[in-house]
Amino acid sequence: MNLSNHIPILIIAIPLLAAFLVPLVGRINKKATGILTTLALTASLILTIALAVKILTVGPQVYVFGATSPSLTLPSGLKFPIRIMFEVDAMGIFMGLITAIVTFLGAIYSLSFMEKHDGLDKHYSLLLLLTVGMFGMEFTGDIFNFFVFLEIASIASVALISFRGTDLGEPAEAGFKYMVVSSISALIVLFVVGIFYGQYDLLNFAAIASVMKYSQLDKIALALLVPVLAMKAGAVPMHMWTPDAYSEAPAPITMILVAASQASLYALFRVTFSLYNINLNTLTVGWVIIIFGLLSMFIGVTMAIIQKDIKRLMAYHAISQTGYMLLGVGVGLAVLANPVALQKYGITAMEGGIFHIMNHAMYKGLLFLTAGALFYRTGTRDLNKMGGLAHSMKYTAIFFIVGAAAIAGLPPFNGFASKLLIYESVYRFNPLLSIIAMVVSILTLASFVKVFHSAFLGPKLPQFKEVKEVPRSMIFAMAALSCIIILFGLFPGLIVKNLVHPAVVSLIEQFKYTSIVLGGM
Amino acid sequence: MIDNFHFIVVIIFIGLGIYTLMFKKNLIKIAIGVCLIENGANLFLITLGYKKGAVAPIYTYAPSGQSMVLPTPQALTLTSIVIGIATTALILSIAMMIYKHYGTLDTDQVRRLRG
Amino acid sequence: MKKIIFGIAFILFFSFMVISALNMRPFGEPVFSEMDDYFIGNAQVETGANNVVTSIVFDYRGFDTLGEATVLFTAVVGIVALFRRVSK
Amino acid sequence: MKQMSKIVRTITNLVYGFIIIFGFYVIVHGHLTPGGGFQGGAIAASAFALLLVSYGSLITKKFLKKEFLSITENTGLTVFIVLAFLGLGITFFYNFLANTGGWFGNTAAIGPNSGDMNTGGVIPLMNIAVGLEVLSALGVIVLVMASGAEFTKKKENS
Repeated sequence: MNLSNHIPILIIAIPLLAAFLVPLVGRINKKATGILTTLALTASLILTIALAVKILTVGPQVYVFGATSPSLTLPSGLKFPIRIMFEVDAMGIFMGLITAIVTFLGAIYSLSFMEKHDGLDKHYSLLLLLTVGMFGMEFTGDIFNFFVFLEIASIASVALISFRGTDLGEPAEAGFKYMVVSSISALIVLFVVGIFYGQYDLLNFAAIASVMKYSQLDKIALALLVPVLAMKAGAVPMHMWTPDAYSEAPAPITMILVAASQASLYALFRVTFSLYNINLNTLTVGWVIIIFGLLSMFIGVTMAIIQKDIKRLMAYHAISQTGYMLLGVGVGLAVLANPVALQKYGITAMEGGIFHIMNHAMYKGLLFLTAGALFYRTGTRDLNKMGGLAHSMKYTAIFFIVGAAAIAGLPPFNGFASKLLIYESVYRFNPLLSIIAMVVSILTLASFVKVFHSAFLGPKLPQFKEVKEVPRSMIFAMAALSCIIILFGLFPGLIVKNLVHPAVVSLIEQFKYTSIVLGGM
Repeated sequence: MIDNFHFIVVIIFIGLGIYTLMFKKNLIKIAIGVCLIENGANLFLITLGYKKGAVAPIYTYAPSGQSMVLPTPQALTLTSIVIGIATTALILSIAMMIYKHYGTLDTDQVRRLRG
Repeated sequence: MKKIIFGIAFILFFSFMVISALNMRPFGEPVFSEMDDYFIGNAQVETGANNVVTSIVFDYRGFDTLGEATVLFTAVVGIVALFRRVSK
Repeated sequence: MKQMSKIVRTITNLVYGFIIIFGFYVIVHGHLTPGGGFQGGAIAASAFALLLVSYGSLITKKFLKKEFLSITENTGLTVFIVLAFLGLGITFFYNFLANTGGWFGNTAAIGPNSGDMNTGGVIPLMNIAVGLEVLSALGVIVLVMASGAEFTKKKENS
């Protein structure tokens, strides 16, 4: 038994087993649940890194469930796969790394942050299940399996968002909205599964991509999938759930929710690039995604400026930053059919967009964690009631500066690296888009300067005299994210070359994706 | 057209569900709308599996020589029905929680989160 | 205003769906059925179960079933967490 | 919920055992006849719903404990995933018992046959595990939501 072949499933199965055991353990000892969760997520993080090393050196990995060998995709005498399989390529593992880091730090942050709540075993169990759902969405190579994991992730997120709904009305309201949105999108995905199954009698992404006829039905399937997945990712015309859900969830969960909506973004890219690729009218679909991106950037940031609630403000910024990713990848998609333009600036734009996914998960996670730290000590999220907190919460203030500088795209931090890639490549595609992106960036900076001013600066307020620095586990989580942000900001070339570029290539080259499963045809 | 009548029924289900979600103001009705879409999707999958004149894909006491209907949609539908139960149960409990806090099920009044 | 936008979106969506229904293959006559023929022909040999649907649910697509059981578990945990004070 | 009339309660007493037994029949014969873990579990859980409707949630809670059901639910799921793990020598979810001659390991007669209980490999075991899980999960959902409804009604009346 060679364990190294089984890494893809172990990444998912360990948190899943832990999620089933946590309620049992919680009956014996409440404290042990948090430790068990952290251990499971640590194992998952280590395995993800090991898998990433393996994929980037050896090549994409498949894992076929229930076959006589993990890599036996086609049983003898058949042209198409019949079993469920995981198909992890450079893009999948890129998202997997984000998920692993974010959930691990979220669990550590929860150790102190959720201490006072009751029902801790349920919280940790749901956190593990959300992790499982996200990993599954990113790794799976089967479209129905994708639907199942989408449902796991959305039900777990709904339960976590409305976790405080026992005492308060707002979390329940936010949870209801998110539940309706995510069930619609999941059911439309199910309908599309039916369309594909009815036409080709296949359920595997790669196999469907290889026999795709681009008939009327396939176009309708795309027209249904793109808005639905964009809705789950929080792009603007369908963004109504995002601020509510992000602001009402507990802070560590919000950080994970950001990564969860990026898993939907990943699915959107996977569908447009790996399933349809060059044969669809890429210019039109690319422009649709670019327009989603532009609207998200602009409306997100303008709505953010007028917010009083710190987490709502950050949630609107999250929408606005999602726009950058859509813009970068949309430009790449628009020029996909044009090899010259693709080489010239298309790949760079996509590198910017994909790199921004990771950067955004890190700095937005950090910002939500600092907002959570403020809430943990002051008990309020209203910016007008805060002030002078830099005196008593020095570390939190420093972490906030790091995060705010990164989101605004200031030079030594990671936001700058990816935004620069987007600006320079998008400028060559269409200068106007690049200018809008820069304006949005400036507005973001202005907004965060305002937040910093009203929350941290000023004289010490009498009602916050008792405020201390937050406990150690919360500081650890925030410090780890800050380190990642600064490291990525200092060595962006290294990351782009080793992590992001393979991911972009694996998206663009559809043949590579299908030939992993179907063999070199 | 008449051959595809079964698919039209599916579309009517899904369309009614979407209509309910868009234009109805009651949380319970919204839950019903989600259920309608879900039933439509399940019905769609199960109609895809039908083959004319075929029997259920179970070999115990099966009539010999008969062709069998496609088994995969049945498995998929089973999965999605259970997922549907879970979704509906959660959506209804959240509606109960909202009723507990707000004292109403009208979406126009359940609006503390705005802006 | 909102109603008009919703109405247009609804009509657009509905017409999409109707087009897709009309374009679907005829009812009851699957064009391709390679995967399902494999299941019907080989399920008994490979898994030993007479019920082909069960052998798909628990063997060929067993991972989906694990996911589905997980969804049910998630919903139960979520509901119990939501009613945690009330049910005591 | 108040309890219903004596007729309903008597019929419930007569019937609910049979419903549960029928549920278990469907679970155990899942690999031979129509049905399986989910369907059987749902049938058996309908007996709980029947109890709840006829006796009301206050009385039902006395002999149907939520804690016990949660434990069986977790156990069922853990057994299920452990069965999947046991195939890990080859692959996750590998059917390691089928056609081995041991437990549930007989080879099935090909083509239409009368059915042999002792076939199917891990499928019957997984059916039982999932059946247990679904039975108790639905039971917990029904119980918890019923007691939640009790609370809401109290608030409505006050």
